[in-house]
Amino acid sequence: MKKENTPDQTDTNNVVEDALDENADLTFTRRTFLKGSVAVSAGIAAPAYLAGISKSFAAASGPVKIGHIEDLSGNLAVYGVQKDHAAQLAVKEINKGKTLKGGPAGSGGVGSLSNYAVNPPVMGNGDKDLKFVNDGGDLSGSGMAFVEDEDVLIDSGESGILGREVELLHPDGQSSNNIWQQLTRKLIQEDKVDCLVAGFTSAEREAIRPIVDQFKQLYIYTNQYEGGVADSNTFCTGAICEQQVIPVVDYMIQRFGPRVYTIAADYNFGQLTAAWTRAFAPVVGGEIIGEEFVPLSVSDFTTSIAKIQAAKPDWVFTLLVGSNQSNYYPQAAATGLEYPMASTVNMAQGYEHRRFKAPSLDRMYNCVNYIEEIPTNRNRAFVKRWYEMFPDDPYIGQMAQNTYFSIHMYAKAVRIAGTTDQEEVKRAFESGLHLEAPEGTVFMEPSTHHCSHYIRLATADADHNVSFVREWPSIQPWWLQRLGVNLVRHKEYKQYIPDEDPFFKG
Amino acid sequence: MELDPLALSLIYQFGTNAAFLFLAALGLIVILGMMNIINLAHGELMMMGAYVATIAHNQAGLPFPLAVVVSFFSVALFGTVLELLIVRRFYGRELGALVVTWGLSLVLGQGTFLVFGPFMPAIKIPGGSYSYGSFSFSEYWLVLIGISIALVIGLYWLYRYTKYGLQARATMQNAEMAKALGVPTSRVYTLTFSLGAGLAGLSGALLAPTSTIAPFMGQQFVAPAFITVVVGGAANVISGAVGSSVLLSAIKTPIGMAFGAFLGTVALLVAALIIIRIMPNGISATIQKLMDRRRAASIS
Amino acid sequence: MNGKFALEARNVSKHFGGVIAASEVNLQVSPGELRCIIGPNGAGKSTLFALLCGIQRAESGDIFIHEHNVTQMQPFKRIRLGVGLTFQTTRAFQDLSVRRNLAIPNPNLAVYKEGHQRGAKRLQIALEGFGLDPSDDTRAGELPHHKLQWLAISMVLAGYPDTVLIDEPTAGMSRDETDRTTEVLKQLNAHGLTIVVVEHDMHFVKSVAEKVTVLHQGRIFMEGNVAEVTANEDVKKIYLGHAH
Amino acid sequence: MSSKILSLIGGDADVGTSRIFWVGFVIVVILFALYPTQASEFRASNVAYYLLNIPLGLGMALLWGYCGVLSFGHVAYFGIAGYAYGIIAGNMAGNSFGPIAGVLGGLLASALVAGIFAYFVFYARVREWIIPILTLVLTLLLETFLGQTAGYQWRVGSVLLGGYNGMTGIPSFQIGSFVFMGYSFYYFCMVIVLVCYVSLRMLVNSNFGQVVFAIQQDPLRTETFGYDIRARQWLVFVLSAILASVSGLLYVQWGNYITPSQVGLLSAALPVIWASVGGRTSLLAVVIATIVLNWVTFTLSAQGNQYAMVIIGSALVITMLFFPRGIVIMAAEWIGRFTNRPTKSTGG
Repeated sequence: MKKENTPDQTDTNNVVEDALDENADLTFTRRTFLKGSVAVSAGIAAPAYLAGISKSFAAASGPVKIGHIEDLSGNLAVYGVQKDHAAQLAVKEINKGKTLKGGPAGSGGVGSLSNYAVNPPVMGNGDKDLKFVNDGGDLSGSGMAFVEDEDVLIDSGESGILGREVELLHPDGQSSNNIWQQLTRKLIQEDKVDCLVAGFTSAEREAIRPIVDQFKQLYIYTNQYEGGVADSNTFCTGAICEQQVIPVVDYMIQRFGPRVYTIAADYNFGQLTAAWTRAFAPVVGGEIIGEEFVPLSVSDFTTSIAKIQAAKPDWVFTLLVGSNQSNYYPQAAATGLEYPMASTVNMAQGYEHRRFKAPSLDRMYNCVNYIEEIPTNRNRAFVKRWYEMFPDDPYIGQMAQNTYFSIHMYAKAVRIAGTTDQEEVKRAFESGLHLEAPEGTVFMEPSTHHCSHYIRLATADADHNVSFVREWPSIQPWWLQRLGVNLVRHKEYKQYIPDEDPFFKG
Repeated sequence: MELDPLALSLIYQFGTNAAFLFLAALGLIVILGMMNIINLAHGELMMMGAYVATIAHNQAGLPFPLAVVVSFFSVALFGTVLELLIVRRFYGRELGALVVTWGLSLVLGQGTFLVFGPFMPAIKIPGGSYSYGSFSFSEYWLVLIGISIALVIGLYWLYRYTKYGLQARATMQNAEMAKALGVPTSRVYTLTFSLGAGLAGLSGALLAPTSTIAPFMGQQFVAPAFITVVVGGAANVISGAVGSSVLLSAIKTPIGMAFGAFLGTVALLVAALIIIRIMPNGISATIQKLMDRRRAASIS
Repeated sequence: MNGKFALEARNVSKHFGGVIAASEVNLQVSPGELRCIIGPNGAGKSTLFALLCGIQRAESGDIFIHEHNVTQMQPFKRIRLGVGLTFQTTRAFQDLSVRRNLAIPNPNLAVYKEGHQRGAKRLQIALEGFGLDPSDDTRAGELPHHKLQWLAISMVLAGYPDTVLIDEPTAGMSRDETDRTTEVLKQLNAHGLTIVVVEHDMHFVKSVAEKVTVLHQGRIFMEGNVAEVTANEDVKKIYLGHAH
Repeated sequence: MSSKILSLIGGDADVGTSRIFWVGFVIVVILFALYPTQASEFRASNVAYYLLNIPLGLGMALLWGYCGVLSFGHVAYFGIAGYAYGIIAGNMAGNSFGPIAGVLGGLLASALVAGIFAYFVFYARVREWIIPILTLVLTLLLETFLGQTAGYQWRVGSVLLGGYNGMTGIPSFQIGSFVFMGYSFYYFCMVIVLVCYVSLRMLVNSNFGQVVFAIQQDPLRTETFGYDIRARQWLVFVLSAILASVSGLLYVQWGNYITPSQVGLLSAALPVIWASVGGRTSLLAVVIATIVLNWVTFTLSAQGNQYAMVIIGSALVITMLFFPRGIVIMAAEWIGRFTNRPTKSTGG
């Protein structure tokens, strides 16, 4: 069978037709797996240079192993179980011969696929006149990458990846960093996973990243986070500060006024996101009139609420994390605090708008790359698939969607690489992959290993109905680029923090 | 007289902080003070109270005050079972009790997670708010402050004037002697434990509308509750709980207002360490000593 | 070590809440004396011991051990001045063997150090008198009550003190055992050990002591030799609970 | 002299005094020494993790089991030593004495904090049950402080404290140019654990250890034998804090990483659990329990078993109910009935 390896020989149409038969038995699957190697490019003319990447298959056999660590017990299990289910769903789909639309778009990003050249949001050129946020991009025009394809889950033409079944190894991190480290070593050294998808908190990511780097393991971190990881082995598929903070701050200042009060969780994520706010609010005409950092253990917000009242802001930026801190919302509502609120974490993660009684989150604005309520057909189809598999789940959060598309993206990268060899797959990831995720189009930006996202500004009304006030179809992860990070050329293994950017000193 | 809004807000914050600490510590201090059992599953008992109240209110449709009462009795019943099956084997083995209740807390927390999932829909906070100047105050918190005071009076009455109270105090002072005098000490212990558990459930239910209803929500109460209890001491349950929650709130409120939540929290912890250095047996023991001294002075 | 008194309390007072445990107590014990302290329950006998050893701090008054003012001194320092103490409830270390128990007060039990011959001799008297084996590996908790009591007394002697305070040594013992205890204490006293005993048992008191102190309601009610005290009508009343 | 040492090691203050026991002990040590030859580097490193927790457990046994003082916050010293090592060795990166200086600095920092804290606790004569809560408060205070140290203002020399994300890139231990990693780190841990165990066994069999045990049984009685019990409690507390720091130092060398959650509520409970399940009055029992419980936790979580916490919690409750002195101790006594002749005096 190995002689069939060259992708050119594949009859893609056949593959698609064959794979449509969902009842295809195993022998059939084996027969067609080789053909499926480039099914990914069905419908997309792969640029010629990719041929160099698509090498012949490694003689690997047995299942493709995806290691997935999340917290299934303990304090963080709330989010971990969601992500674990997302991974199960994605793996099931891949094994059933499904894939998300998309493919290599080249280093230019999604815009290069469209008939119109779309300007990605402009980033700073050194001076402080930075205007990133426009009214939401140009959604008109046919053939654009931004057109919301309705049916994005298509047949991959093979069962599994490269015809090999995908096996999900998903141990329980128990919300303990030590267990995370042990499990990472186990998955890498003993189970020899082809890809590691893991990490809720930044602490968990930082706990395992040294191990990942020691073994040059391909690692996908799917959480929304504070940004700055520049690591040749790590691909970050969650949204980061420049994609969430700046649009929402800009909108809120225009809409409600310049006086901002930030209340943030007193740890890395909260502090760094607050630093972003501090740096960029003045650029769009805002002013931080108060800032408070709250330890994660705090659950009684009486004093913090009084401090906000004393400061009289136009709106409050709430960067509160974890279940203790979400107590802020009902407490603030009960005290009669009626300022508009903005956030980058709440609602889309812990579905506070479903749990808390209205109107606790009235006039809450949140910039998200995913939220279950996104009113597109592709998302409705995704939500439907999810609840068919997990009917008892309470909510599909932002990170769960990230995990879901990341695993599909991995499958795509392997098909491009034609092998599960990790260095090759990393290069495939760096080929400028785009994918039609439930949120919209995502693009893996090669030089920084971060994704551009379809960002929406969601808001809850007095009855906690979610609506979307603005959309930015593609916001690039530009901050690391601004710092000169180019992982394609220079290997790096660190996390930058805003202190390293002179802009944040001002 | 026109009251400065900031001053009024500080008084309100002081009251809510004290009520929070008092409610968080109440069940713990009853069990600890009367029975010398350090109950590390205290947070989980509060969590159970919150769950019972949520289910009774949201799903069974009971009015909230009734749901709180239901929580009190359900958790008290659970406490009785716990006492009969497990806790009673640990009297006089304080550290053993500490470890066994820690084990219980793990089982209860993760068990709730497996049965009820990550979150419960919250209870709407009853009541509205008042505003004064630029500040506003939650009616519900004002009610909680009132309930805290009523609980103090109720407990005082319970221990002072009821048969149970008399027996409990006798047992606490000298269990052997009380037994010899015909006090059914074992029943007193069971009752005390279920009272403590019930009060934890009651506090959990009362605080439920102000917090996230989740399996591990109990953890947020553990540290404040223990600090309050340690500072209060076990010489007298009521004066300990009241004295310590008032004192700690008086330290935490102004510092939190002036320097933010982080230093407010740090101030609380540091104050606890210093108070323990000055009053090794807690505020209640100091109050007791002062009263004794006065009595001694009046005798001689 | 040749002070006028081995042990002295001057005007010592102590209250617990409203209860007077010691009031203006004056007590002098000369070296080599065997003194009995008697009194009804709650008379303050055990408190007096606790005050002498520093387990309780006196509210007023002073305490001297061999003319050292120890009023502000912590218990262990007072013990190091040559005092030993047993408690009313038998207190040996139940989980340790007899050998280990005897080693706690004096780790180098086997070594008869210079200057410690007297102490070692006394310990030997006690061990032989009580029939205890210093290399016995039996757990103390397994000993019968009277042996445990004897072990507790021997442990005190193992610290080589010159003054011992013994709280109710014969409580719960049979007549034979009491006699044996009496005998050993007398022998020890004959070897120069100053002994202060709290005891209820008048038979015991009569057979060991020359001088008796009667405590009542925290005060020294009477002091005198055995005959005087036993003859006193007021003392009898105290014991019967009439006098105030 | 050497017979004196042997009698100290073999004394009856810990389970296992028979010849059969010591033969078994030597066999187990040899098996542990041979393990890396049969196992992958990953497995060796995993077992090294179980081993490196043992000093922390031993410190708990010494403090709680032998001295009767329960600390619920010994992980604070674990954390202080780890952070101090990270700061010192990180700043001296490239210098081969860095790690040694880091170890010394870590031990010193822990001992200092433990000394001051224990002075507060023991000389204030606080009640016994308050000590665990005070220690817990201390460790929570440390966690809260470390959690908010993200950002450059918390840079010590060239090392960032790193806030809740933790301190990364902590250098491995090295002597001269030899770096302890993988298999060599396994042996490094094993030797340290063995040294800790044997020297502690000597300590508890010594007069000092016996007096400490007496303090646990009856503090007042011990004081009336002329011992300054507070000084001894203080010393034992500091000693057990140093043992906790040994674990902390090994931990940061194992993972090259430490976070504030190492000193959090969940971590704080672990040594208490090991000590109570194994049996806190025996050093060996705690050693066994530490290894077994770590292994069970890891195995359960590797299977993605959501019941891990329920199982561990129930195990704790069952142990306390039915094996109140610890499973290992009670099993050892049961076995001892068959192997131990009525104990002859081992000397002293």
